[in-house]
Amino acid sequence: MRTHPRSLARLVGPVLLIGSFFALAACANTPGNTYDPQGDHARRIYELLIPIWWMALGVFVVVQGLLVYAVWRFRRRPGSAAMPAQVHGNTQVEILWTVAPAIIVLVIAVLTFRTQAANAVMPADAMRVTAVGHQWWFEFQYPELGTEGKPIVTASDMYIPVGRPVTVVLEAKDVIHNFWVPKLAGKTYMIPGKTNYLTFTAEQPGIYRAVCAEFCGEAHALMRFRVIAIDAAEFDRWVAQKRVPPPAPSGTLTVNGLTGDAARGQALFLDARKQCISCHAIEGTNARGAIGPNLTYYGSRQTIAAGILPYSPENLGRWLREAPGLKPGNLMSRVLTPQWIRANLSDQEIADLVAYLDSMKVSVALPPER
Amino acid sequence: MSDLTTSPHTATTHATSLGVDSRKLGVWAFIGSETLFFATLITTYFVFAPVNRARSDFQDPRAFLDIELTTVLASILLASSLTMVLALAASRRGDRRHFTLWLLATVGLGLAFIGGQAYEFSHLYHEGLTLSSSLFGTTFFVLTGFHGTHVAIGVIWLLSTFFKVRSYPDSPENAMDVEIAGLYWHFVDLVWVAIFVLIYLI
Amino acid sequence: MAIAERTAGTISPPDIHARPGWAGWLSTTDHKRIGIMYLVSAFIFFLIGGIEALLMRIQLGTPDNTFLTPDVYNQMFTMHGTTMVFLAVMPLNVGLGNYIVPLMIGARDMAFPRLNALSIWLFIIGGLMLYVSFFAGGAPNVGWFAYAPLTQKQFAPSAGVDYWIIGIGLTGVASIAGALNFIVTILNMRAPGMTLSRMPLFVWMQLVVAFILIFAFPVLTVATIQLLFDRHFGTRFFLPAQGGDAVLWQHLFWFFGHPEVYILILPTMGIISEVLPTFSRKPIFGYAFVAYSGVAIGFLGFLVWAHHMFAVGLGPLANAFFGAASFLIAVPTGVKIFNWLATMWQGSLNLTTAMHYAIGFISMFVIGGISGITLASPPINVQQTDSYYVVAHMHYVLFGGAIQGIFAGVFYWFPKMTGRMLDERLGKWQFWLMLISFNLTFFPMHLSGNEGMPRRIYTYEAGMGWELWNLLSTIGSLLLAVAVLLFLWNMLTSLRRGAIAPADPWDGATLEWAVSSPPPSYNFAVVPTVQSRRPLWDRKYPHLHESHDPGEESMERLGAVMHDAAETEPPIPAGAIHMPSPTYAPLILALGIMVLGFGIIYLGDLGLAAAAAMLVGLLVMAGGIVSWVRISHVDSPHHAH
Amino acid sequence: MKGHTGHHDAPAHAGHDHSDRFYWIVAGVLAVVTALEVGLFIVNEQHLIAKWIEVALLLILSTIKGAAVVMFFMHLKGDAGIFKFVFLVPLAFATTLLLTFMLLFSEHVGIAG
Ligand code: HEA
Ligand code: HEA
Ligand code: HEC
Ligand code: CUA
Ligand SMILES: [Cu+2]
Repeated sequence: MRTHPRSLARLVGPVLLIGSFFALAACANTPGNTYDPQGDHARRIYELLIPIWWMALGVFVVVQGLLVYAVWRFRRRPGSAAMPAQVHGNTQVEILWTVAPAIIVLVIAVLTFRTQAANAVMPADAMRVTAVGHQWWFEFQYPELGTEGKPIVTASDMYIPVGRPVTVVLEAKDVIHNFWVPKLAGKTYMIPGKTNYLTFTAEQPGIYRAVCAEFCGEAHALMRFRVIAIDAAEFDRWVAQKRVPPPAPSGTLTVNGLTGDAARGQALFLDARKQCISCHAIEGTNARGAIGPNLTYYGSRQTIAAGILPYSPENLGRWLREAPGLKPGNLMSRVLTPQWIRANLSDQEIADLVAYLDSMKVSVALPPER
Repeated sequence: MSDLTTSPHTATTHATSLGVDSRKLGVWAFIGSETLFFATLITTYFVFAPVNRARSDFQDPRAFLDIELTTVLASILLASSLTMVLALAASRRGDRRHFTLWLLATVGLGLAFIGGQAYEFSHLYHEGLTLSSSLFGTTFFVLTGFHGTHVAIGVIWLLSTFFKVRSYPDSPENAMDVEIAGLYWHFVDLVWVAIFVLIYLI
Repeated sequence: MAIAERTAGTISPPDIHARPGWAGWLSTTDHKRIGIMYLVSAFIFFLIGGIEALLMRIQLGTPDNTFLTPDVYNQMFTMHGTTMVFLAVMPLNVGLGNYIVPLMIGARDMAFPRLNALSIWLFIIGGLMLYVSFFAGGAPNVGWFAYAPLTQKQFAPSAGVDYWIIGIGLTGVASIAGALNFIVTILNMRAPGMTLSRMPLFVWMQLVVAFILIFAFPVLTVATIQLLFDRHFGTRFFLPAQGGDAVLWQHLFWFFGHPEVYILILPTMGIISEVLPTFSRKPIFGYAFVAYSGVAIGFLGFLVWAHHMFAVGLGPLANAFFGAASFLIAVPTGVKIFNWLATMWQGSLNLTTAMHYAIGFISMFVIGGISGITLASPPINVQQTDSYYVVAHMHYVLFGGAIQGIFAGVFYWFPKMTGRMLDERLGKWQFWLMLISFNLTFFPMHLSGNEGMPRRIYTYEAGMGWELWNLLSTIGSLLLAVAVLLFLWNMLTSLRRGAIAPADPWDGATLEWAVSSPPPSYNFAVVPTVQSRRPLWDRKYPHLHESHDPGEESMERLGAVMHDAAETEPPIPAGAIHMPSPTYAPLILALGIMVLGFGIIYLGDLGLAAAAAMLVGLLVMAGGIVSWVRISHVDSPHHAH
Repeated sequence: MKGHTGHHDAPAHAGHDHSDRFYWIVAGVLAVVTALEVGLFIVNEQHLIAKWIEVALLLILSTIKGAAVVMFFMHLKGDAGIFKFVFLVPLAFATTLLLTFMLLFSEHVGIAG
């Protein structure tokens, strides 16, 4: 018998070691970590989680402790045929362990409702951004910031000012999507036929990873976006640039030995036979397609095709050549099938398109990735 | 009960724990389950009623539903409930003639109801109310259609009870066979009582 | 009235009722055989669901892996979830219940033996139809809760979703029929003296679950029917573009779906409430509390469905209500946990494999329950929902809870069902392997979830901090597969070479241990009369009363009631106990329904041909019904004389 | 011994042996109530009374109708308690389902949406 506490003690070491390993690892500063909140909404959730976590740990320790103790203490010893007391119950202790958990959950409930109320607030001065979920990319519209009733429209990169509340108006085009920026706020569904709202404030400049969290079909795993929080002055600069359409393209760009011409690229893009304009829009041109992402100022994108590739002219060329393989199921490839591309888009033409799309740039000082 | 030759496994034994017939208990529980089935359909109807009203392809229930026809249908089902219970009473008395009469009357009324509903549906279709014409069409036809299906199943149930009783006229289980078929039949009537008021009148 | 000591011996009289060989299984109406058919087919589905899980885990083991294509991956998790919930855990519970409940309450069969047979056939056919989809254009790929409008024809054009609807529908009808059977059996077929307050807790929980089933399933049935109509017949229930409502589907699904998770767990809580007392050699602590907390959980389970929808935007008021109701469930669940602990307290714990699993159940279920509590807090939920944290939660309660509980039940009752003991040593090895690998698989999911990993993604990019967690999960799942294979091996070898099981190998308290292992087809030659909650125990230890102190004296079982081969029943003349006859009617009826189902799936696309198939199905059904009515008349007790 | 004390010899007939005349009377009442319902509906097409009063009256009338069918035709009145349990409990669930969903979808924006 006496050896048992010792062997138990010997267990404690490794258990603590493994435990702290998990704990450390969980607190690491990884891109989607909800334990590293950078926005008020996410922070309030995190601050609610902490006390609940301690209570949960308490329940865990009590139950597992009693369980392990009971197994160890009351296990049948070899050779013993003794019959234990036949206890059928005890109303007092029943009441005790009915009331104790009830009190704990009551506390949890009160804390919960406080946080819930705080996170539901929608300040009147919040900046509104409409986010629309599409299979499989996010569109962002800034109705308050555009010109002549035309909102600023982008996709996949959501620019917001730091320190100012933002209310995201959530909509969906086709199926349900789910808007999630782990470090800034909890999720909210984007539901066709319904409008949802989510308000948060980014506390620090940064580029935040974000995803669609609700299963929405074949490429759900590849439906990502970024929230780019920049300080107010920088944000205004961004807005000012986005409000004017891109200037007429000029210049060339050499990628992998092929030199593309931006002006030629624009002509190709606007050529109905190349199909681009049936789906895409670019301000200042007669490309007004509404099926795919708005490509205005595409050259300043962080990523391509909802986050599957970092933006670079090389990768853009890859996307135009191999979209079906890069993002299985993507709706552009319904028309731009591999055969279609082989027949209709020469490498030179792709280089021209890349040069054109890359030529449209806005200048913003980018914050660090967080 | 200790008698080895009794068979406490079958549903119709006398010595059940609650002193009630097992099949009857089963049917009542089934009816309980069916209550939730129809409640869900009715709920859907009500969830969509205001949406239907707010849409441009709005179809007004009042413009389509014909209160006279429906009253006839409701009366048919209510009457069939009466004939059903009379058939049961006759069966319990061992009065075969009246049993046959009332049960077949019930079947006939059930068929009349189905016929009336078929007429109503085709009429509505011609007036432009279809499964896909509006939310009203969608919810209305699925709800009443499933009720109609239940009436049809009820008719089959009644008929099979009728033939079973005819084939084995001396079986002591006959009254119970009739009773449980009747319970189901009354339930289907009951659902119509609800549909009648909730969909046609309100 | 006879007393319980007179039980059937180990040498059971030849099974005079069954047909030999395969025919015997296809035409059986014996609740024990049907129970075994449930268990075997559900276990096979469990293996299939497990293989699907392994494929997913292999795909997720490393970032940017290309082992599965996205579409196949999506089919895998849909089929995995559907299989595990509808075709594995539910029927495993039904199978145990089917076998054990009539024995526990001293009945000779279920109330409706033919309906019972219909249930098993509908279940098997429903499961098979779900899997036929793989060969009919692709399995469903919309997730096990099939959110609208992704399930509409426009977004999911293959017939997979239709097979899902029909498959779920058939198993649903099977479940409702089974539940009605349990309700009537438990309420109406108890042995004399077996009052509700003397019923074993396993029976109690099966009763509660049967009620949950008949209340919850019709809602799912209606929702799936509406979906079918949307897909094929032009309605627009869940089509937002035409005024339909995607959120309505969620409400309807979860109104069913949340009670469903208690359908999965309550029977296994019943198992735990049998296993713990037996191996603690004590009565259950707080019988009434344990029973009524089960009822409370079942009831509250209907009030919390929208906690799966906190991110849907129902508004703070609704969220607060559903959150609070969910918290409340911790109270009755806690009552159960603490009563189990108290049952073990000061007992004499016999740490058999079944007991290992029961203890493992408590330990793991509590972890899952606690993560459930964080999920039930709406603000926290919106961070955790749709992430791997939820996947962790559900596997702790479903695998750590339900599956471990079922394993406890299998180790406990296997000797009763087969007459052979399982290998205890191997069982314990396998338990430890399973416990460790289970935690290795699912614990890291809490962390990857909180680090932002969404669920249902077929791939993820490197650098998100999820690599290690996923690798550990994958390794864990492979070890888990070894544990499952060991269990399979244990069962298969024990069936042939296991030690012969006596009638009462565990010194049990309830009536199933009073008959031979396996029991004769009629269960009890003489239906016992029950005087207490522990009918068998009290007969074995008539001098034991509450004041007995632990360790004071050793108690011997009363020799007179040892149920060994020595004591056999008076020979029973063939045909003396009238049991329901074997019949193919339920099978025929089920096959007819299957044909009808195929017809429905293709009615929208093929029109006439499908309608013809439906007609054939109806005719076959009619044939089944006619022979059903015939045999039930022949079988009626009045007819027998 | 809850259940077993209550063994009836003929459980099927417990406490509901009504005469045919009685059933005719019930049916007559049902007919009258139905006539009232339809009458109310037709008369109030002129909007004589407020809509909500009409609805309330209609609901009351049809509850009477339904109750009569259940109590007398289905003999639930006076029958064993368990039958009431397995029917009325789901009925309560069903009513709750209907009411909660109507609340959740009211105005089609959800509670405090
Ligand atoms: C067996 C199945 C089972 C069981 C028993 C439970 C039990 C519980 N579940 Fe779980 N749940 C699932 C299966 C189950 N769940 C599944 C499959 C899903 C995912 C579905 C999907 O999306 O695919 C899910 C998802 C799920 C969600 C939605 C997550 C999301 O998608 O956003 C929520 C939210 O509230 C939740 C909550 C709970 C709660 C509060 C309990 C409670 O019943 C737990 C109660 C138990 C305890 C709390 C432990 C014991 C108690 C004590 C020791 C007393 C003291 C304790 C305290 C004071 C806290 N569950
Ligand atoms: C009772 C229910 C249950 C059970 C037991 C399991 C068991 C397992 N589950 Fe699953 N799971 C669900 C219910 C369940 N699951 C549900 C409801 C979902 C949600 C689905 C959805 O999102 O729609 C889900 C989702 C789910 C996911 C998330 C997928 C995603 O979101 O992308 C993952 C990922 O790892 C997973 C893994 C596992 C693993 C590794 C096991 C293991 O425990 C499996 C162990 C079993 C084996 C390993 C089998 C061993 C068999 C063999 C080795 C074959 C032998 C062969 C022969 C003899 C021929 N499950
Ligand atoms: C059938 C409609 C369609 C056509 C035609 C089409 N696209 Fe697209 N395009 C899309 C869609 C949809 C996406 C979003 C794909 C995704 O991320 O899932 C997309 C994405 C893109 C992207 C990446 C956008 C981003 O946000 O990163 C670029 C660049 C692009 N298309 C360029 C083109 C060019 C150039 C052409 C003509 C040669 C073209 N597209 C033709 C529909 C189309
Ligand atoms: Cu959009 Cu997932
Ligand atoms: Cu739930």
